[in-house]
Amino acid sequence: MLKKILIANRGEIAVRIARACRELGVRSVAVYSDADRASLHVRVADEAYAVGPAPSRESYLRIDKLMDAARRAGCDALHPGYGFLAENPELPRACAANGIAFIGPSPEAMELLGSKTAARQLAARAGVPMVPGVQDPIENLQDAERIARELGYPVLLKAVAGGGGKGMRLVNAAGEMPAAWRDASSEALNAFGDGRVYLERYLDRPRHIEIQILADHHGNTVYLGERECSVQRRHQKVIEESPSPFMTPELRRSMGEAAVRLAREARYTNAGTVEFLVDADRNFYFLEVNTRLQVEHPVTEMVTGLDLVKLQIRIAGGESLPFAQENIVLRGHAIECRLYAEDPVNNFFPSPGTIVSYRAPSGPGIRLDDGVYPGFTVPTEYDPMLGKLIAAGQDRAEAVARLERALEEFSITGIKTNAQLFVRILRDPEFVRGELFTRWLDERLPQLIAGGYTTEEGAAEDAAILAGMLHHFSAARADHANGADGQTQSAWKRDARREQLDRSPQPRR
Amino acid sequence: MLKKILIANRGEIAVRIARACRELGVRSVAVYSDADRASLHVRVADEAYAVGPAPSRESYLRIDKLMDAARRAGCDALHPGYGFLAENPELPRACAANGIAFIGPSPEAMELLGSKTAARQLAARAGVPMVPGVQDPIENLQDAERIARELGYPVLLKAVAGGGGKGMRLVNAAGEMPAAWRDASSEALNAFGDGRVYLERYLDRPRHIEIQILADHHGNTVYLGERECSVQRRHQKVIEESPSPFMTPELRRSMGEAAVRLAREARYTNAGTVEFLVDADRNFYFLEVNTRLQVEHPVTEMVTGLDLVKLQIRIAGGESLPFAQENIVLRGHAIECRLYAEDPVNNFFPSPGTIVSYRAPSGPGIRLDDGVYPGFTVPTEYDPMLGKLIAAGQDRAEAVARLERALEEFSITGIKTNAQLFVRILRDPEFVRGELFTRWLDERLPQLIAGGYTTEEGAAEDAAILAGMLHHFSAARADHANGADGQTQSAWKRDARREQLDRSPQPRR
Amino acid sequence: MKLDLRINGAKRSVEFDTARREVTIDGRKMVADAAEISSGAYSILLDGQSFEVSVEASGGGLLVRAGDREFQMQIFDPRSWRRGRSGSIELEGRQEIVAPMPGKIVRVLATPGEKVEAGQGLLVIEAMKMQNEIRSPKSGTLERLAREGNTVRAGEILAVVT
Amino acid sequence: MKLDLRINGAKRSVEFDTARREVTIDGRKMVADAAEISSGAYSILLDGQSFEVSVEASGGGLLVRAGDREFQMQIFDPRSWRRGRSGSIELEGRQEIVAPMPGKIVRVLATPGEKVEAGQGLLVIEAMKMQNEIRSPKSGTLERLAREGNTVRAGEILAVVT
Repeated sequence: MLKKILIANRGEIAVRIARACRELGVRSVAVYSDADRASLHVRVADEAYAVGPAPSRESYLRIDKLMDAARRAGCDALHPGYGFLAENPELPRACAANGIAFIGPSPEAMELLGSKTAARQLAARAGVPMVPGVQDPIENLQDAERIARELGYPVLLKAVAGGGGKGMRLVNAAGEMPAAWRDASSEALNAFGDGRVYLERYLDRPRHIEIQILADHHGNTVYLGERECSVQRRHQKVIEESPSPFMTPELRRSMGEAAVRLAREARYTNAGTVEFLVDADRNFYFLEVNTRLQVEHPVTEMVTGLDLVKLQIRIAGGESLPFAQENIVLRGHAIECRLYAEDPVNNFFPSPGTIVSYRAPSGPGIRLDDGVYPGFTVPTEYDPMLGKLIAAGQDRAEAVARLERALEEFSITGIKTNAQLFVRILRDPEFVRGELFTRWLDERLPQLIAGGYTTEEGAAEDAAILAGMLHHFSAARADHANGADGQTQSAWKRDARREQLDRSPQPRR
Repeated sequence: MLKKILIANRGEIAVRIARACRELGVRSVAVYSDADRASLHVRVADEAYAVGPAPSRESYLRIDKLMDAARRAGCDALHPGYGFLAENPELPRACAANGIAFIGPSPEAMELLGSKTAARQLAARAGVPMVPGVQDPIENLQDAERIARELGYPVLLKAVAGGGGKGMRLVNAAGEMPAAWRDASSEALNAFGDGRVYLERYLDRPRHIEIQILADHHGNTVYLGERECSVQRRHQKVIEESPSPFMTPELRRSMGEAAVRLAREARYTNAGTVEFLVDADRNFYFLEVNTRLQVEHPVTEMVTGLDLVKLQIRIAGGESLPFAQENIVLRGHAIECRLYAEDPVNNFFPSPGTIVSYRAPSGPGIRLDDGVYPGFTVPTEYDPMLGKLIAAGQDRAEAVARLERALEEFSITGIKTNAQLFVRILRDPEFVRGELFTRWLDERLPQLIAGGYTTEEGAAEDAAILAGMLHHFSAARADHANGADGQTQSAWKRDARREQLDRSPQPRR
Repeated sequence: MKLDLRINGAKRSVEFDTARREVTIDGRKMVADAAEISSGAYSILLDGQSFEVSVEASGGGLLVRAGDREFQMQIFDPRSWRRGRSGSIELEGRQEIVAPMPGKIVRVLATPGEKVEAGQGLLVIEAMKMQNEIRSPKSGTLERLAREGNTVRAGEILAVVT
Repeated sequence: MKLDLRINGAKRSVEFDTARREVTIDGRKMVADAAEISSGAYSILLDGQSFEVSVEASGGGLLVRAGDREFQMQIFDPRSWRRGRSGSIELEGRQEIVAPMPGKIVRVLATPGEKVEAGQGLLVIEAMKMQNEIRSPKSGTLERLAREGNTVRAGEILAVVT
């Protein structure tokens, strides 16, 4: 077993990894930028070291500083989390040079699968179906126009180095190509320092369904069922569930086996995800491989009963997978939503700031993987994700009902969040029927934002009037805010007393 | 499906029931005493009605007031939770008289099983083994002494109307009988208004293992595995787990089938628990039936994947059980601890008061069923249970590691709790090996309280010194408490600034 | 006690009798009870219905949230003048648009002095690696506008429309 | 800055250099950093080790908790006198025992004037349906004792031992 793990990340995923370490009896070491000194991941880790100023480029993205911290703390392993350096092969290379186990695949496998064109060649060798398109970066606009004509519009321009929808453009017709080419290339250059793009046929209303795989260093590779991540906003997943409401046992087996073939072909080790698009006829097409733990890994954990982070640590420590494919049993249904500090009503404007009060939901079937706490100031420098709320149930209906219930319990003041939007999505009839595709939310969003209130207006207004009045008149409020006694009392009673005082002929203060 | 449920309880179990209602789309109606206006169960319910002053006898125990509230709100069902009136047959009788479905067994079954002697007669008819003893209340001390002589000491005196260890006395030898008889009778009279007691042989180091059953109104009765509740303090369960570390598949089947026979014999419906003592040779002896939902029901929910409260509601609504015995699959391991506002170091003195800050643990495998929140004042009038922390994992070791991790994350200020004591229990070598019996904790407690620190003293002292010093010198603290800006800053930096000010030749304020 | 208020633009007349725990809104009488849970958070019972309501000051009035409903509320309280509290009802007139968070003005889309429509984009601010368009809250004349390239703090005025 | 303190009875000499983020306790120098998480709650880093520490005032000193360790701390701060803060070190002498919660005195186990031992039961208080024995915190003379049958409020003096 590994003994001490440097967690090269921040926020909820760093907390998640520290929890796994704690449960395994492995020491956890956090790193933090100047903006993150009071972050939860620093507080829950056994040790913590500063790695530089707030901007990621000067802290979390600095391999040299991470190696320094790992050496200082005497770590024998490093977990990259997701994002930041998680898919940069230089990180496992630096780990190897410093004698530190990297909790993830080899730099070679990462490099191979990180390049979309190399990954497609690999998929072809492994007999994994792909969306028709080219495998090589396209040289110039003229080539792009020619290839698109051959494939037939609509087509999708995608960054070779890409991920998360950056550097991706849908091109509906030839006339849109020049602008799309320019935008995709420059966005890719900005985001990844690599402006190269390639082209695929665009599928109508496809689903995004991905397969979680695990591979040890002893030749064992398994798949842990699928996750449906079709609810996306601008190519960013916002809700993920397992199993997919569209899945059949046959399709799961075909997709799972294709993913395992691909992983074996790449000599892949540790946890990874093979992403597919699935069309209405249940044909599936290879999309890409994420060579790391995914944000949405908890839904797989809840249906399999496994702990993926602990398994990652065991695999990196050289252990064999403690189960075979036939031992993996999926039970029930799990669904996750990503909670962000943002304002959906105001064009998803980020809403950093200080969390004044925070009520975490819990109870049957609920799991919250968060990285914040009351009094914490969400920094402006990073992705504004607060955490993930996950619900499991006997079936999809129960999991969804529980997530909705938990979202209603979730209460946060001081910053705005997207929690209420999820309630509306979960109540949408198309969502309830599982009729999803990757652009579903983008198309549905205006309706969901404008309408879809879940609280009856009249009754809510009456309650708002009463609370507003009491707040307005509350003479004791200032004292209360000082936390002098903390005793919760009936505001109504207190007001009654105040009114009595008002009526009596005493001099006013 | 039932439409509107009156929850005749308070605290965490009322919150638990309201959550089930919310997930089913059933309206929930809370009741509250004057001490509970700001309690969480009132806030999470759809409706809430006052039922009287703080003392339970004038509020939660008043059947007439509960019926009033149910009528006013238009409820078609009532859930009693546990405690209060949950095992009083007058409550289902009143419900029947008012045309309200009672979510629990019939008053006849409750009465039958509520009397220990009638329950033992029933168990005999159902062929369920029992601890040798008498079935009828004992008339007087002389009879008790004679029967005890016949059975052989040690013996156990138990209240006929009892439960929860009240009115129970261990008698090691004849000389102890007069005092024990007096104490047991008077305690039973005080607690239940019924001073009658009976006698059984006392088993050496038995385990408490209980079987959860479910029975619908269509003749289907199933058992949902067992719960081991051997970790008790003065006959009160404090830790419960499922499966029992002592269980074998054969023993589970025998005990489960015995419990189902007993339930059928009593024409039992809804959820119930058949409690057994199990000796070192895996002989099991009927103890009693709890004719209601148990505090520890979540561990069964986590290993079966079922929601017992929802199933209770469905059964009371006339639905058939949606599964048969062979469909019930136990997966993994779950363990629960009961969090109390009490001070284990100071003889478990209750510690009511206002919760200043509260950090609820979460993450993989963790469930918190609580009834409190920051700012809430734990009332002095009721049982000081704050809630239950439950952990599930692939096996016992993982569940225990997760519970320990969650207990370390759990942080509450303003009141004292027993959370740290649980960490010590979970790390105890005997506990880890599962070598448990009902008096284990009572015997082990002095050692656990005196020693068993989990934090290294020297390092903790250094950290304490630094924090204490900063707190002492913190000039900005008063401003901070006012919540003026809420910005968390490095206390160290702030102190550096203050020190600078001190050094400069400015006049002091 | 009796008073008038405006909630989401509509006028309401409210009477409350704390002794009898009754509130009357536009003639509808209800049994009412309120408990303050924490600063600005209330548990409200109205004819038995349970609500969680949060209240915060916002633009001279109150922003009140109940469930997923949001209400802007102004109270006309004759006594509030005595206390020097604001009961202002300025919903129209001069509008200041402030930066909701620290960021950088990456593009301006209008010119001071220009007539602008409600909803028209005025400038683009970049924060947390995302670009966001700031729109005019009303039709009128753009009086002031932040400069392209400037860094702004939260609360800083970005534009004024009159 | 340099000062002396007493923690769980032991004297410690502490020096801290905020500019260099160093603290020296009884000659051991450590790299230190602290962040206040909320009022009385601190995140402490000492040579990289992360601690969560809570601090509250208690009997003229401070009650400090780190992990499952509890420390009673008194700081001898010459400047505290200027500020009027208490740096008292009274650990012995007259001890007042106050009711930790509201309850009823159901039994008295000693008589005022009597010599009592540390740990000896003085009275039994019933609260939350549980009876709890209150013991003497020191050996000495019992000066005052609450009366049987009386109802007491939290913080009310139950007994005085000198």
